[in-house]
This record gives sequence, C-alpha cells and structure tokens, in this order.
Amino acid sequence: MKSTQTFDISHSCLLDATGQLTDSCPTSISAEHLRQAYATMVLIRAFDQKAIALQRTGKLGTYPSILGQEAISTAIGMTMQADDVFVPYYRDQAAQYLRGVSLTEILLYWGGDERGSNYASPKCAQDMPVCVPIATQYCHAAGIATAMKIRAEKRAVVVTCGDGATSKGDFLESLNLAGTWHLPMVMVVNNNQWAISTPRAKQCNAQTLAQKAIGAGVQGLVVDGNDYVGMAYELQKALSRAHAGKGPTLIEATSYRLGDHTTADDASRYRPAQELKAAWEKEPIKRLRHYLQTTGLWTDADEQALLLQVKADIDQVVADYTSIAADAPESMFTYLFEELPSARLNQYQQVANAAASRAVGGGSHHE
Amino acid sequence: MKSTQTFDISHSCLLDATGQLTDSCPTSISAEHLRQAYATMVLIRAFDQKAIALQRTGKLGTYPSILGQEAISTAIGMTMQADDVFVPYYRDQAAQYLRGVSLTEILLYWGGDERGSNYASPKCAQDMPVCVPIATQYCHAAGIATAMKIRAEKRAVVVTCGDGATSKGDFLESLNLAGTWHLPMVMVVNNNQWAISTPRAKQCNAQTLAQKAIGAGVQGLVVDGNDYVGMAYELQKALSRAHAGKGPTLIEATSYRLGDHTTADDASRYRPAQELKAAWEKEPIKRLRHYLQTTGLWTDADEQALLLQVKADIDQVVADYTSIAADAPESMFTYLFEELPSARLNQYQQVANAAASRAVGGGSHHE
Amino acid sequence: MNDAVKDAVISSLNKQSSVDSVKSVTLVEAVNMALASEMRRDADVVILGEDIAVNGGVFRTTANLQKEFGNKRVLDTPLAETLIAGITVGMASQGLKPVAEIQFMGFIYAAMEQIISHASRLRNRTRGRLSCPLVIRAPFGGGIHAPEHHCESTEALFAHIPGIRVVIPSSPLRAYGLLLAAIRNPDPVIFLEPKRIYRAVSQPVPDNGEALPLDTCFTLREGSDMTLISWGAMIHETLEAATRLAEANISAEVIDVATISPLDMDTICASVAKTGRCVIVHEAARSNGVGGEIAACLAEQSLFDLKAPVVRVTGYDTIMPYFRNEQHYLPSTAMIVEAAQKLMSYQ
Amino acid sequence: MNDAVKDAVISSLNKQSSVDSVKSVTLVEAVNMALASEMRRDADVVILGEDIAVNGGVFRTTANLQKEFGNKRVLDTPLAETLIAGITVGMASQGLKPVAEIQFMGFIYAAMEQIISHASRLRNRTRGRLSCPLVIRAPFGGGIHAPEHHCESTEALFAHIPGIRVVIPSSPLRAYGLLLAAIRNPDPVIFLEPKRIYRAVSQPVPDNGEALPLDTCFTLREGSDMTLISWGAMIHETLEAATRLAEANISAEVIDVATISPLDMDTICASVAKTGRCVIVHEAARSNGVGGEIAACLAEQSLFDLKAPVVRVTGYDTIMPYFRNEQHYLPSTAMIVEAAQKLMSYQ
Ligand SMILES: Cc1ncc(C[n+]2csc(CCOP(=O)(O)OP(=O)(O)O)c2C)c(N)n1
Ligand SMILES: Cc1ncc(C[n+]2csc(CCOP(=O)(O)OP(=O)(O)O)c2C)c(N)n1
Ligand SMILES: [Mg+2]
Ligand SMILES: [Mg+2]
Repeated sequence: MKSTQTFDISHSCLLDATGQLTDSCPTSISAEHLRQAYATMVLIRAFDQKAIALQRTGKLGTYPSILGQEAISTAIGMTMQADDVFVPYYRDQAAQYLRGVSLTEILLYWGGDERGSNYASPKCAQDMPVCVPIATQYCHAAGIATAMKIRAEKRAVVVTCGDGATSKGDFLESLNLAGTWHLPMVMVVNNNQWAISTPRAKQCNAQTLAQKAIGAGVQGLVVDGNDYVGMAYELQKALSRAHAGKGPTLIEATSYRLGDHTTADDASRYRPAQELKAAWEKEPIKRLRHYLQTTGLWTDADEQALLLQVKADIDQVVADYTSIAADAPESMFTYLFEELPSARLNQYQQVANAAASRAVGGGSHHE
Repeated sequence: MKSTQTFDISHSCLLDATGQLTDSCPTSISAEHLRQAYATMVLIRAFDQKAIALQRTGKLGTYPSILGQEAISTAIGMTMQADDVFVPYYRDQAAQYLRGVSLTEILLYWGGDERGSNYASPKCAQDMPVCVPIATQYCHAAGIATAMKIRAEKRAVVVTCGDGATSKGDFLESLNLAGTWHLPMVMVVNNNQWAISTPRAKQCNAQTLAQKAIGAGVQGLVVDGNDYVGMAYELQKALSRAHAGKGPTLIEATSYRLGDHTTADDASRYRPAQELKAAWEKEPIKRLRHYLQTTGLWTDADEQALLLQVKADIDQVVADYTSIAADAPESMFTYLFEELPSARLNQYQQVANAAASRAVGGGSHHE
Repeated sequence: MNDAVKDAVISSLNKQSSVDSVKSVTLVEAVNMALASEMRRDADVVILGEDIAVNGGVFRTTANLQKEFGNKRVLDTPLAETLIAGITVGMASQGLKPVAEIQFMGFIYAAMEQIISHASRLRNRTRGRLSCPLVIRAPFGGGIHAPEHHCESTEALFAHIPGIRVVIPSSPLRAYGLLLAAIRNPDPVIFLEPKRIYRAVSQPVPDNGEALPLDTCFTLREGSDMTLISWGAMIHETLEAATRLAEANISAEVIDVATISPLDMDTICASVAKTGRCVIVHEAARSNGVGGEIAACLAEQSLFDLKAPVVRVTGYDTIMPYFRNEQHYLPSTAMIVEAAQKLMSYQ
Repeated sequence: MNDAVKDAVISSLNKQSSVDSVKSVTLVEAVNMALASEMRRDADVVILGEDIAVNGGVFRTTANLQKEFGNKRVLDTPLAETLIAGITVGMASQGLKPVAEIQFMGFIYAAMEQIISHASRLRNRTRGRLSCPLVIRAPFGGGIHAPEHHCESTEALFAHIPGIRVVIPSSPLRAYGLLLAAIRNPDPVIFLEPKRIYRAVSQPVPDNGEALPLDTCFTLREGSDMTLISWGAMIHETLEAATRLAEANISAEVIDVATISPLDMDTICASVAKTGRCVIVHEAARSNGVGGEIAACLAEQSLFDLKAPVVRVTGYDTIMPYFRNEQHYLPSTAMIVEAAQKLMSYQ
C-alpha cells in the first residue's frame, strides 16, 4: 500500500530584468513607496562604494558590501512595522538605515567601535545588532518572536541571512521552531549564490533553499530578490500573516553578490568573470529605475537631485565618522556587566591607568 | 509571474496491522529471511524484558527499552551488507545483535562498563558504539560515508535516531551534507511518537519527518515501522541505491515507544493510557507472526522451540554478564591516548595505587 | 565578601536552620521553590527546556510549574540545545527573564556558541542598549550511576568566559537564595546544580524571596590550621573531611566558593592569610580546572602567607569512567584528609 | 622534555636557521608546506573546511593543495562547524587522518560538542577498538584589526578537556614540525595558529618531513634570573621583553609552552628551580586561562623554589574590544618588562 503526499514551492517575480512588470503593480505599493525605495537603494549603493573606499585607504576595517542585494534589504526596511524587531545579518545596510540606524553608526561598527551598535534612534532601539557568527541570529529571532507570542503582541520579527547560513544547524533549528510554535517571523534568505568561495550548488543539493521550509511545516517561497516590487509585495504578505498570528514564512530571495565577499576577499580567485557579468544584467537598481522612468514616476531631474543629495549626505556621514575619537579603553569593562563585579575593579583600574599613561601621545583616530 | 515546483513524499506499508500483506511479498525477501527476522525480534523483546528486570533489581544502570521498535532495528540488521558501517542510536539492540554485537556486550554497556563497546566480533569491528548525545552520530555517519566515497568503496552507512533527534542541528546539517555530497547513506528516523515527554507534534509542525529530506535534496519516504516486510524492502532499496552510488535516502519509520523512555522514566506522568493501548494493536511482532503462521512459514512447534532457545540464550547472556568483574580502575587512563603522555603518568599511578589499597575488600561486582 | 554581608549570611544560615516551622526541602525542591517564587513575583520570568513543562523535568525541578503558570510561561522546547540557548538570548534581549534548563550538563556543549558569542556579549556589543538577563540551569557532576555523558563537571569552561556569572549551590538553602539572585541579576548566569546531592539532604528553607549575594564565597566552617575550598557536591566530602580532621586536632576552615565566576578571592586570601595552608577540592578534571585559578591567585597574591604547597584534590585528567568505576574517579573524603594531613607537616 | 630530546631540538633549531639554501617561509607557508608534505607521504591524510579548496583558505594556508591532491582529498564543506567537526570524527574513526580547518577560532564553539563528547572519547569509549586521529586547525588571537568574533584566544577551553592535545606553534619552524607531529599523532589534536604572526616573520624551514615532539616545551632562550613563559603570538613580545631585560642586566629564560595540553611542567619547574621567579604571558583572558594552570602547578610543585609571586601578564577578563581599542587589551612588551622588573625586588 503506497500513498503520496505533495508539497509546493512557489516562485515569483513581478518586475523582470528588463524593468517590465509581469503583472499589475500591487495596490499596497504606492508610487511614493517606490520612489522612496529607489532613493534608498541609490543612497545605499553610494554609501557602500564609499565604505569600500574608506577601507582601501585604511579608514575602515574589513567591510562586507551589499552590492546587488539592495532591493531585498530596502524592501525589508520599507515594509516592516515600526514596532517589529529586525534581526539583521551583515549585508543589511539598507534595512538598518530605514529602521533608524545611522550610516555613521554603520561605519563606526565596521571601523572597530562598539558604539556603532548602540543605535541612537529610539525607532530601532529594540533591533538586534549585526551578527557575525553565521546563522546564530536565527535563534535570537525565534526567541524574540517567542517573547512577542508570550506577551500576545501583534508584532513580528524579520530575520535575514545568506545562502551559506542555511546549512548551519541553528538556522534549521530555528526554522523548525518557527513552524512548531507558529511564531510571528519572516525569515529572509539572501541567496546571493556564494558563501565566500562556496557556490550555492556546493552548499545544498535541493533545487531551492525555500524548500527547507517544507520539513519544518513552514510556508516557503522563492522571490526574485532583484525585483523590488515582488520582494516588497511578498514581504507585505508575510508580515501581515505574522501580525495576524498566521505563522511564519521563509522567503528565499535570489540575487547575486556583485562584489567580493568582503574587502578582505578577492573573488576573482574562485568566481568566473562570465557569471559576474551575466549577473550585472539582472541587478536590482537599474530595473526599478527603468520601471519608474517609463511609468513617469521618476525623471532625470529627480535623478540629478537625488545624486546631489546622496553625495551631500555621504560626505556628512564620513565627516561625522572620522571626527569620532576612539572610545575610552576602560569602556571594555563599562558594559561587561550592568554593574562591574568587585572582582574586576582591579583590572578596570589597570586599563584606565595604562590608557592614561599612554594618553600623553593623544587618542587613537581612525588610521 | 508565478510558477510552482512540486515535491513528493511516499508512504508505504506492506504488512498491515492485521498481519495481511497489502501487496505481494517482495522476492528479495525470502521465507528464511522472514523466519530469522521473526526469531530475532522475539529474542530481542525477551532480552529487553530481562534488561529491564536487571535494572529493577539493581544489576543494570538506566536502560532504554526497544519495545515496539523491533521491526525497524531487525530490518536494518537483516539488510545491511557485512562491510557496511552501522551508526546506531540507543534503541538498536536488534540491529547491533545481528551485526555481531553480543547481548552480553549490550548489557555491559548499560551496566556501566566501557568494554561493552569494544565489540569482540570482527564482523562489527568498524561499527560505531551507541551514541548518547542525541543526533551527534549523524555527523559521524556522514563522515564515514565520506570516507567510503574518498576511497571509492561500494559500501554504505546506516545511521539511526529518534523523532526528537530530527530537531537538532547536527541531524539537519548531516542530512544536508548527505544530499550535497551524494553520500552512500541510509538515514533511519525511528519515529516512536515521543521524545521522553515531548510528543511528535510538539517537535515539528511538518506532517512528516521524512519531508525534511526535501530541503536537503535527498530522497525521503515514510514507512510503517511496525511492518517488518515493508521496512526490510525499503531498506534493501535504499541500500542498493547507496551501494550503487545513487545517493542517500531518509526513511521515517513510524512506530510507537511502547515502554517508558528509559527505566528512569515514568511515562504515565505525561502519556494518555488510551494512546498506549491503541499503539499495542499495531505492534510489529504479532503481525509478522500472524503473517508467517497464516502462510505456513511458522508453526506452534517453531514457536515453542524458539521460546526455549531464547530463554536458554538469555540465561547464558545474563550469567556471562554478571560474572564479569569491573575493569581495573586505572583503565580510565589506559585508553585515553594510544600512548599515555608522560604528564599523566603520575595520575595513572595514583589511581592504580588507590585501587590497590582498596582492593583488599575485593572488586566491585554489579550491585 | 565584606564583613557586613558575611555576618548577615552566616546569621541567616543559622536562623533558617533553627526555624522549625519552615518546611524541610531537598535541593531539587529548593530549586522548584525559587522558580515558583520568582515567577509569582515577576511576570517577565519564563522557563523553558526539554521535558520541563508537562513532565516537570527529568529531575522534577520544574514539577507543577506549568500547572501554576500556564503554557505561555513554562515552555517545552524541541530537542535542540543550540536553539534553547539562542532563543533564551533572544527573549532576554527584549526584557524577558528566561530561565532555561539544559537537561544534563553533558548536553550543554551545543549551546556554547550562543553562550560565549552572544549571551556574554550582548550588553557589551551594544554598549548597554540591549542586555541578556538570562539563567541557564543544568544538573552536573557524577556519582549517580548515570550513563556516559551524564556526569560532566566542566564548570571551568564557563568560568573562563568574560561576561557571564557561574554559580553553583551546595545546599537547598543556597540553591534557593542563589537561584533567586541569578534570576534577578541583569546579566547572564550559568547555574549548575550538583545532582549527586539533589536529594541527599533536606534543610528548612523559608520561601521568603530573599536572594543571596552572587559575588561572595560562603565560609561554612571556621578554622585556623588550613583552608579547605570546594563547591557543589564535593562540599559534603570536604565538610566531612573537616570533621575528621578536627578529630585529629586539625582545625580546618571550609569555604564554599559557590560563585566560581567572578571569583571572590578576598575571602579565600583572607582565610589563607590566617591558616597558611590550602587544599582545593573539586570533582572536575584537574588541569585547567577552577582549582587551578584559585591556586594561581594564591601564588600571585598570597605567596608569602603560604606555609605549604597549595594542593588540589580533584578528578583526574581523564574521561569520567562509566559508573562501575566512577567511585575511583571521584575525590573521596579520605583523599582530602590525607592531603590535608600531609600539609600539616609544613610549619 | 628530557635532555636528549631538548638538545636535539635546540640543535635542529640552530641547524635550520643556519642553512641558507633552504627557503625562508612565513608561518602560513609553513602550515601549507606541512600539509602538502604529509599528504604526499600518507594517502590517508585528507583536509576539509570552509573555503579551503578552490580558494585555498581565507588565510591561504591551504593554497594550491586541491590542485595537487584533487577534490577527493581536499574538501570544501558547507557552512556548518558542528558538521565539520563531526564528519572529521567519523572519517577518523575509519582510519583516515582528516585535518579540518575552522575558519576562525571564534567559530569553533559550534564544534565543541563533537570535540568534547566524541573526538576526545572515541578511543576510551571503545577501549581502543576505534580511535580518532584527527587534527582541527584554527587561526586564533587578536591584533589584526579584524571584526568582532575574529580575535578569540580560548585555548584554555580545550586544555581542560581530557583526551585531546592542544598545540600552538609560535614560529614557521615549529608550525611545520608540530603540525606534522599533530597529523601523525594517533589521537585528536587541536592545532591553533597565531594569526597575528602568520606573516610577521620568515624563517628557513627545510621541507624534510621531520616532526617535533608534542609533549615538551621549547626553551627559546636561557637565563638565570627569571622564567618568562608564553606561547603563540605573545612569544614575540616575550622574547622582546627578554632582550630589553638583558639590557637592564636581568637574565630571563624564555619558554614557549607550545603544547599546552598535556602540559610539560618538568621543563617549567626545572627552569623555575633555577630562576626562582616566573612571569606567565598570554593573550587570553586571565581567569581560568592556561596561565592559571601553570601558576597552580608551580604553587603545588615549586613553592619553595619561588622567591617571588608568580605573575601573570594576560588579556583582561573582558570581551576583546573591537579593533580600535584592541591594543589596549593585548599584553605589551612594556607590561611584561614592568612585571619582570617588579619581581626582581624579591630576593
Ligand atoms: C559560524 C561562522 N562560520 C564561519 C564564518 C566566516 N564567514 C563569514 S561570512 C561567511 C560566508 C557566508 O555566506 P552566506 O551565508 O551565503 O552569506 P553572504 O556572505 O554570501 O551574504 C563565512 C564562512 C562566520 N562568520 N561564522
Ligand atoms: C543532546 C542531547 N540532549 C538531550 C538528551 C537527553 N535525552 C536523552 S533521550 C532524549 C529524547 C530523545 O527522543 P527521540 O530522539 O525521539 O528518541 P527516542 O528516545 O524516543 O527513541 C533526550 C532529550 C541527550 N541524550 N542528548
Ligand atoms: Mg551568500
Ligand atoms: Mg522518539
């Protein structure tokens, strides 16, 4: 006796690589929404280039570029509710910015300064900082969603990661919990096709990463992550489901890492130039601009104004960033515990004294 | 633009709960095979009862009963090739026995003696010992299968676990690797519906555990684990695939834990009596016996002879077990490294001396 | 600990045990009482773990709590220790005060990444914007004839991690008071319960909601010839050794470290300044155990107070043997007495 | 180490550095050379990890190995550290000699369960029927301006685990010889590479397939006034401190522990018997660091040889600050010199 059970994974794309809508634009996405999203993507790409330049000139540490993934991150920032919680990975500059994290804070973080995660804006006070140990943030997200459920709040958590992260146990354990506990979570996998030098095919034999949801009893789908409109639309739906207590969604957002893994990487060692070239044809900003321009929502004048504004904003961000002196060395103890245990007072004093005696030579600026 | 991809999970049962074959018996399973399988299941159930009795009288430590899962474990032992590698969990007494592990060794292990995992038979010299930290053995299995692939051997690994184990990251990471590296593995999940007090539904929201295979690009299926014939048949097919280099299979074998979790547990605290009663209706031994008897493959005389033999065997096993004195205390250092580092010689001597001075009172027997 | 606290603690220790209207409870029951007490007091306290809710925990430390506090505050999790630690961090980041149970310390290793890389760092990483007021409880230690991997004493691994506290009670009274303190503490605490003495002794423990301090050793017995230092289940062998030594006219002070990280060396150094001799007793493997840290601090801070070498009586640097031989691994009262007597030859 | 071995090692150290036909290599290159050499010699050696094959490792320690040895012996794994450690155990159980790389020590914690509960125990659990001849390599330590979690020095966690060896080279020569020894060793070895000095120095390293011993400290400089003990990248500050001390007429012996578990206390105690003073230097957090174990052993075994307290110059008991402030965390040559000079006031 044999029976068979069937499971589906849907794939969606609204704005295709040529910048044409394959369907009508969802009414939940206004023209103003699209204009703001576009402006954010342009800003973030320029910021990204500046960050890389800062690193090249020794003014920033290792930096992970978002190049190519701007639509995914921007869509997250545009669709989340203010009181939702965002649990980012390290290529979420756009979403973080839209949530209220300042670009100066993002530079501070990658410039080796903890204060970059002490977001000044109350809008994102509850958001988690960027997470370096891959996939570990998925557990935090599940815990935060659990807290919301315990407190019977109508809020949701959005958590992100890369394709490589989907191989790690904590991603999978959290996905399973999201299903089992019916958590208000939207899980976004940025499938940029590479995990450092490891191509997507060497990460997992499944046709899609979204189908990992099937084994967890979670709704999973694939969205073209270079399509801002589709991304925002699917996120809106997933967030609505989460807010309404209808459970979690796993969204595999397919895109391409157009840059090196980080500024410490040289992708030409392992990645075919041809593949990169082909990927540029599908990148997200050009296609959104094409759509906006052909539908009259964006003009050349808009573009000029935007570029001027972006340049001014970024100059200001960099000026702010480079003017911030390093934190006091003894800050390494200030935030270790709420109150420093007496057993650590000695060491605290030691750092402070050592710093004071070195301080004659002046504080350390960004080299 | 939307498209949809579809995935299947098959469910199979050949020998139903009433002991009727729902299809013809696969030719790969001979009458003699079935008779031996049946005899093994009866032996193991009797052994299991004896082990519990030994624990109750203080002659064994905590012991995990196999009651209800005999068909799964027996089918594994009956279908594996001699040079395959078995990576068991702690309810695999039948498979271990068929692989060559003596029942005395199994008692020794649960009696708190490391020698219980030093299998004397060369037939199972390569098999892994029982694994206590849940799901960790899946990584070992994947590593062993990798070794086979590296060495281009036509061998396979069979690894087992429970339903609870499927929530743990290492199970999922290994499943993913099996798919990605196309490993010669057969992964069997003993879904006995409970993980200590946690019911299957609180472990995972997916309809089946087999569908976890979909996210790993692995073939997954559900088999009635109380159906010896179907179990053996699906294992044969999965092993053939593995031996032929056709990749891994995940088999969810559904059964029921008819006993307490272990002798340290009291399932009546959390498990409805009704559910247990219903599960007894589907247990594996009765239905195989019914099939064998109605098809003339087994007679009452066979049964009588078997029971006599089983009793004699088990009496011998227990006699052997209880006659084995505890290992020398200094054995705690003998196998720590191949050669004891000189830095540990002192401690080795200390244990040995302490033991010698205590030894006046005689060695410790099983209490 | 400073003298005021010390007096308060000692007097409270004495007070409690003399109050006979108070229920006598085991360490298991004291843990349960503390959890219930704090859950009543603070709605942000939630507990989670494998088999803790319906089943009440495999050791019954969480028995009946789901009945009282419901299934939103008492959560049975899937079988996944990484996840348990990680969601606990997430919950704590949003102001809940989760208390997670790891069923046995032998299964805590999958949770290490979350404990080391996140729980201990969230406050520091965000400069105090977020914090991690969580407790991870785990029964630990050998001696109960359990299967392999159920006998771990690896507290030293946690004691090396900055940003977390490690607390180990050795009596029902201290289990109650220290667990309350751990839950109320605004930072992460690893709370290790010596399961060998889960039910070994009963003691009157008033359910008064009073926490004990988290940064002081407890001096359980005063003495002048030597200092015996221990924690967890081994406190019992250590106290017994002190009694036997007293019979031989050797006066041993007994210190229960209890909060092994951060470590209160003030109490220990003061004691050694008085006694000049020190035996450190722990069940964990010797090398890089917490006893090493204490001895090192003595070599650094109290060298000229020492009349005799600092001696460690500990588990061996090997895998804890399966239970037929575990008694050969565990330090015994006789070993402590022998080590102590040897030290008396140094004047 | 015994004197014969010691002489052989010291003479070989000298021999090598005087042979100028031999290629000068960095520590990274020495690791690569050792891997290639052993893979040529022993077909059972396979290497695996994230980005080690096509990319040759994020630090290039495995560069070109896949080209030479093919993709059956040089394996890029999915991103999963638990898995990497676990399959390494599985492979080793069947007689392969896998060498796994964890990309940074900060990501090794997910592998702890496999290392502690399996790698270290397989031989013991099966009474020698199976064994675990594996090596897990990881770059460790701070000082290279890396992002958070990329600067860990948690060697003490591994040094507490019975059944594994922990080895840390501090020069290209020792990296080569110790890695060969680690791979050939029939038991599990954690091999930690100090990435701050991955490219800091070059040294002629003959590719002669000769392993160094795994159970001895290396005495890098002889001295009579005090013993400076360290390992890994801090050896360089320690040697520099010895040079500066010599300028002040203080003669410091410098010992590179290198094999921090099991620990060769014989060499250390012999040195301290001679010098009477000891400074232990490590980058890791102080409390429960490996320095504590060494100081504890001295307090136990060498108390009456000590003229002065045993001093530890170490990282602080706090989270390594992000890189703008990491120099305030790392012990400096000046701090070692200062500590050493203070000790000279004890006679
Ligand atoms: C647990 C862990 N292992 C390894 C690393 C090193 N590492 C940083 S990014 C990365 C690849 C991540 O790939 P993916 O998840 O696809 O994200 P992407 O960088 O492509 O956006 C690795 C291996 C890490 N940060 N954490
Ligand atoms: C990593 C780990 N966590 C917890 C435990 C304690 N424990 C032992 S068996 C068990 C339940 C296992 O359930 P399942 O996988 O369904 O197997 P079953 O016992 O039902 O056959 C638990 C939680 C363990 N052994 N290992
Ligand atoms: Mg990627
Ligand atoms: Mg089960």
